[in-house]
Amino acid sequence: MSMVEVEILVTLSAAAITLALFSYLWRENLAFRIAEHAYIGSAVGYGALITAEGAKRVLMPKLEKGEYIWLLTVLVGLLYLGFFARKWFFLYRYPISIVMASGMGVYIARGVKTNLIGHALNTIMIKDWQTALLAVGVICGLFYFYSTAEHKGPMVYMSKVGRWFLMAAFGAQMGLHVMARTSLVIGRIRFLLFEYPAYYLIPVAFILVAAGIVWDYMKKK
Amino acid sequence: MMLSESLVGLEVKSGYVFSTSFFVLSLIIIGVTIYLTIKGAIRPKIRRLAAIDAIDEAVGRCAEMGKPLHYCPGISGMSHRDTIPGLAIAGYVARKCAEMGVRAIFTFRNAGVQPVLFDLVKDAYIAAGKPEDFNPDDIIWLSPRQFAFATGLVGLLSREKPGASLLLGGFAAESLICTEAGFRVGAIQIAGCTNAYQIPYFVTTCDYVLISEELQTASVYITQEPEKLGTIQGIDIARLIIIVLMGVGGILYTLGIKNIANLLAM
Amino acid sequence: MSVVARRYIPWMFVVVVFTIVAIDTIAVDETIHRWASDLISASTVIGAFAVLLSIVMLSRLHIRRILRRRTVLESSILLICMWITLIWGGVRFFIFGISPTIEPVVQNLFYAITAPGDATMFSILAFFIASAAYRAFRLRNTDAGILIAVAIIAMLAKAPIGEAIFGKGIIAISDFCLNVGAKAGRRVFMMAMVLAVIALDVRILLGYERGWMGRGAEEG
Amino acid sequence: MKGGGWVVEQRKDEKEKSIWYKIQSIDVKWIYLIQMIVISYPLLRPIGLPLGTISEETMGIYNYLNNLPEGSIVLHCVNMGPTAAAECLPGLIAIVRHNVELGHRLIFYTNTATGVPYIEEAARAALGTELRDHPDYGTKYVNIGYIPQGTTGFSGFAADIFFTTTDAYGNDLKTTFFKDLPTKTAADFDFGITYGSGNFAWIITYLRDPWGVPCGGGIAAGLAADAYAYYPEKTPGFLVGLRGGAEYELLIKKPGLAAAGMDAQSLAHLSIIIMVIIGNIGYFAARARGRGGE
Repeated sequence: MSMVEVEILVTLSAAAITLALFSYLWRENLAFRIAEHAYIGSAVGYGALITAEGAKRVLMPKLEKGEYIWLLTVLVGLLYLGFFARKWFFLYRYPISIVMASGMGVYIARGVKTNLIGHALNTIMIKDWQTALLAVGVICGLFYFYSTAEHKGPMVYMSKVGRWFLMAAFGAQMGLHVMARTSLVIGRIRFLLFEYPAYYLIPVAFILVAAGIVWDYMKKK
Repeated sequence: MMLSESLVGLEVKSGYVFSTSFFVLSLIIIGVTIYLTIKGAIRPKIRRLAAIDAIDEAVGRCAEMGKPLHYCPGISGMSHRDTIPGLAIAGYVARKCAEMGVRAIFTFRNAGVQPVLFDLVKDAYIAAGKPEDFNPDDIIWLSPRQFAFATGLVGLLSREKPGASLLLGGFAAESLICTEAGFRVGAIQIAGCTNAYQIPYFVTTCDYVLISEELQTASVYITQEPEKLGTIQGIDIARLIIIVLMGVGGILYTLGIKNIANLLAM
Repeated sequence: MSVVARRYIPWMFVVVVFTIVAIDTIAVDETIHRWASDLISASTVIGAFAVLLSIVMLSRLHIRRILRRRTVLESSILLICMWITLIWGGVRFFIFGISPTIEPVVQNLFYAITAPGDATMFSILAFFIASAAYRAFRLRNTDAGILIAVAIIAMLAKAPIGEAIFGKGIIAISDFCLNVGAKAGRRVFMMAMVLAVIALDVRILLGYERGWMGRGAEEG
Repeated sequence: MKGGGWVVEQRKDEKEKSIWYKIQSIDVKWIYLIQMIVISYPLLRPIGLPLGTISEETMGIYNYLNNLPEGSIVLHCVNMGPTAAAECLPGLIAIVRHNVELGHRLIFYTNTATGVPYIEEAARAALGTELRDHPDYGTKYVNIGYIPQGTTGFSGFAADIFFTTTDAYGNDLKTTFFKDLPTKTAADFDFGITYGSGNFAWIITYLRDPWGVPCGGGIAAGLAADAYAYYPEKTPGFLVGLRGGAEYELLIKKPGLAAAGMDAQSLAHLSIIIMVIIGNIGYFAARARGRGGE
């Protein structure tokens, strides 16, 4: 197959997958199921290869330098498979403990510095009434999460004000995300409408959906 | 600086001095509260969260309707802060399901979660006295890729039509896909994560939500073990310290006294 | 022996690795830095092996489904797509040393199936946001009112049409909402999250949180 | 709310069959359909709504690039995958067009394997030919291609421009492009721009702070909050999502993909707002009626 033919096939397949996944908006159907399983399968394959490549990229330079102690990581990694043995199932805890602890350790100091103390510092630097209001919001919001006492007396009001600020954050997040997500739909629709030969599949999809709706209607009757 | 430097004999990076001291201080506070709680000197009382009661309700609803229950401990790996509370609640939910004879379907994205989840669920069935009901095929790895996982979840939910869908753990952009799929099959939905970008979607589409820290609180609440309750009490005291620091610091800052700001910036 | 191997050694690993990596971020020390970066590299390699486990489990699940004559078509499609990518890409990578990111067959499969799948599922969120907004944005109480007001203002300020209808005022209002209300809320989430993480780490380090050890609970 | 926790009331049994209840519990499929039509229509037939005021951040990056002399080196970090491309690709194309107009020299680089095709696409759109076939390739434009391992890989490249030894097409890097660079490190660059849905902070941490290169971005709207933390102290400006791209296209007077998309954006936002209003009218009407009946 020539390059052009391969490219056309890739585009056609991409358009088919796109339309089939969009068809979930109508309802769960056979085309969606097929696309879903093909997508999951190839994503698992690709993801596993990328993971393997990442691991090899870390491992190989060390082995080339003659640091054979790094083969130990392979052994520890293989302990995951101990899970299949009834007697040695607990071996999976060794690799998990290392992975988990290094992730936790990397996060904790940076998290406390930037996300806790850093934000506290930025909050108390009050310049005008807006930043003062912001500080009130942060303090009340933190009160909302105070969980070892029933909220009574002044705490009720503080946590209520805190809730308002949390609600404002939710609203803003949803409002801002509309734009980002709509851009993605625009990208997909543009692909379907203007990319050769993707647009040939649109009428096919319409016919299939129409047939499906008629089929549903007949069955109901 | 004195404290942390003299304690371990290491040079602390600039900018980390106060945060390290605060971390050490909160460790000490938590240590003390755990000790006092185990001794029985204090009894931390966690305020009730509606979502926790709703978990039992959801299992009951599934049992009544004869439908399965879906649980997802998030898409994150073992080192993520939300996964571990998510797994702790998974064990609780699995046990409840086993007791009430509800089929529980578990999904996850990160491969590293698999053995832990498998083990927890199996253990829950054994503890409930129904090891024969445990079905390993109901613990499903959907995909390592975020949106492939979401697609698989959508397909799974629309085919199995669970009576309840519990999403407690680390979630990212796919959160709304999961909850919308749950809504379309009419499942009661309880969700929770600490990702500030995704909580809005949970709040608008789910029936009960554990916001941010409440996820951790819930994972402790269901066990009612004193030492775990002690950590919650301790962290609430640390929270009060931060609140007081911010309140006093903010007032002083407006008056032109920047001592606390300088302290925090250390 | 068994309790030690099952519970205490993994727990000890957690404590040691956590301490080394955490100290590395706050302190300047050559040795600790080398250990910590080695540990992080090692955890990348170790973590990769979990995929093996899951591939076995996923294949087993779908082979069983085929054998039981349930979802034969879907399961075989999944297995074919997965194993073609894995075998072809794996042979080319491990034997010929060609990275999957430049291997033409793997790349074509990626652009034919996975990439459009990613983009489509991500974009479906736009429809879901619309329907979530329609269903949930009801003026029931003050909380909901604030949520709806801020969301609508943010939407109007972002799309050109808001300015066309309401003029520049809408941008100023939206800036106020985002800089005060939304920022405060986001900060609270960040700070509360870190506090929760501290408590969680303490529970794990002291061995109270046994969720990550699966069956740990009954072994005492 | 007593007892804490967060309950979202939305599952109410709707027994009544009045029109207002029906409006409230409309089948979500219709909402999807409305959104689909509202987004597709302007793509086929642009309406040409005005874009409004151009935001400060966009002006900032535009002015900065405009004032760079001819021959300045601009690094484009195209770190986007298929999910972010819909938002960020138009901005990339617009900025590259502007660079080409001003006679800047360009380096393309990506830290994700999925970014490679978008480099080609942007170059094709801005230069009119395939990047490698362009007569000025090697003298004015260079494509480093994909360097793995994220920021670690980038740090290697920043410390030594010949880190990868060859460009994306296998040509030796010691071409005319790099010959006259004084230090052969990232310090020789005049501007760096990162694209995509990754965080914005990385380019500040790995390019601006260590090498003193001013940096901008063309970032996904969902993550813009991260970038505002550095504005205006550490970055002259950046493009936020599709709107940023549309504004840039307007500034260089070459309306393209993003400008056409903004009509669709406007209508999509408007339709959501209208639907929320209709839903609330239904809610209040139903409630008023419910009270009347009691």
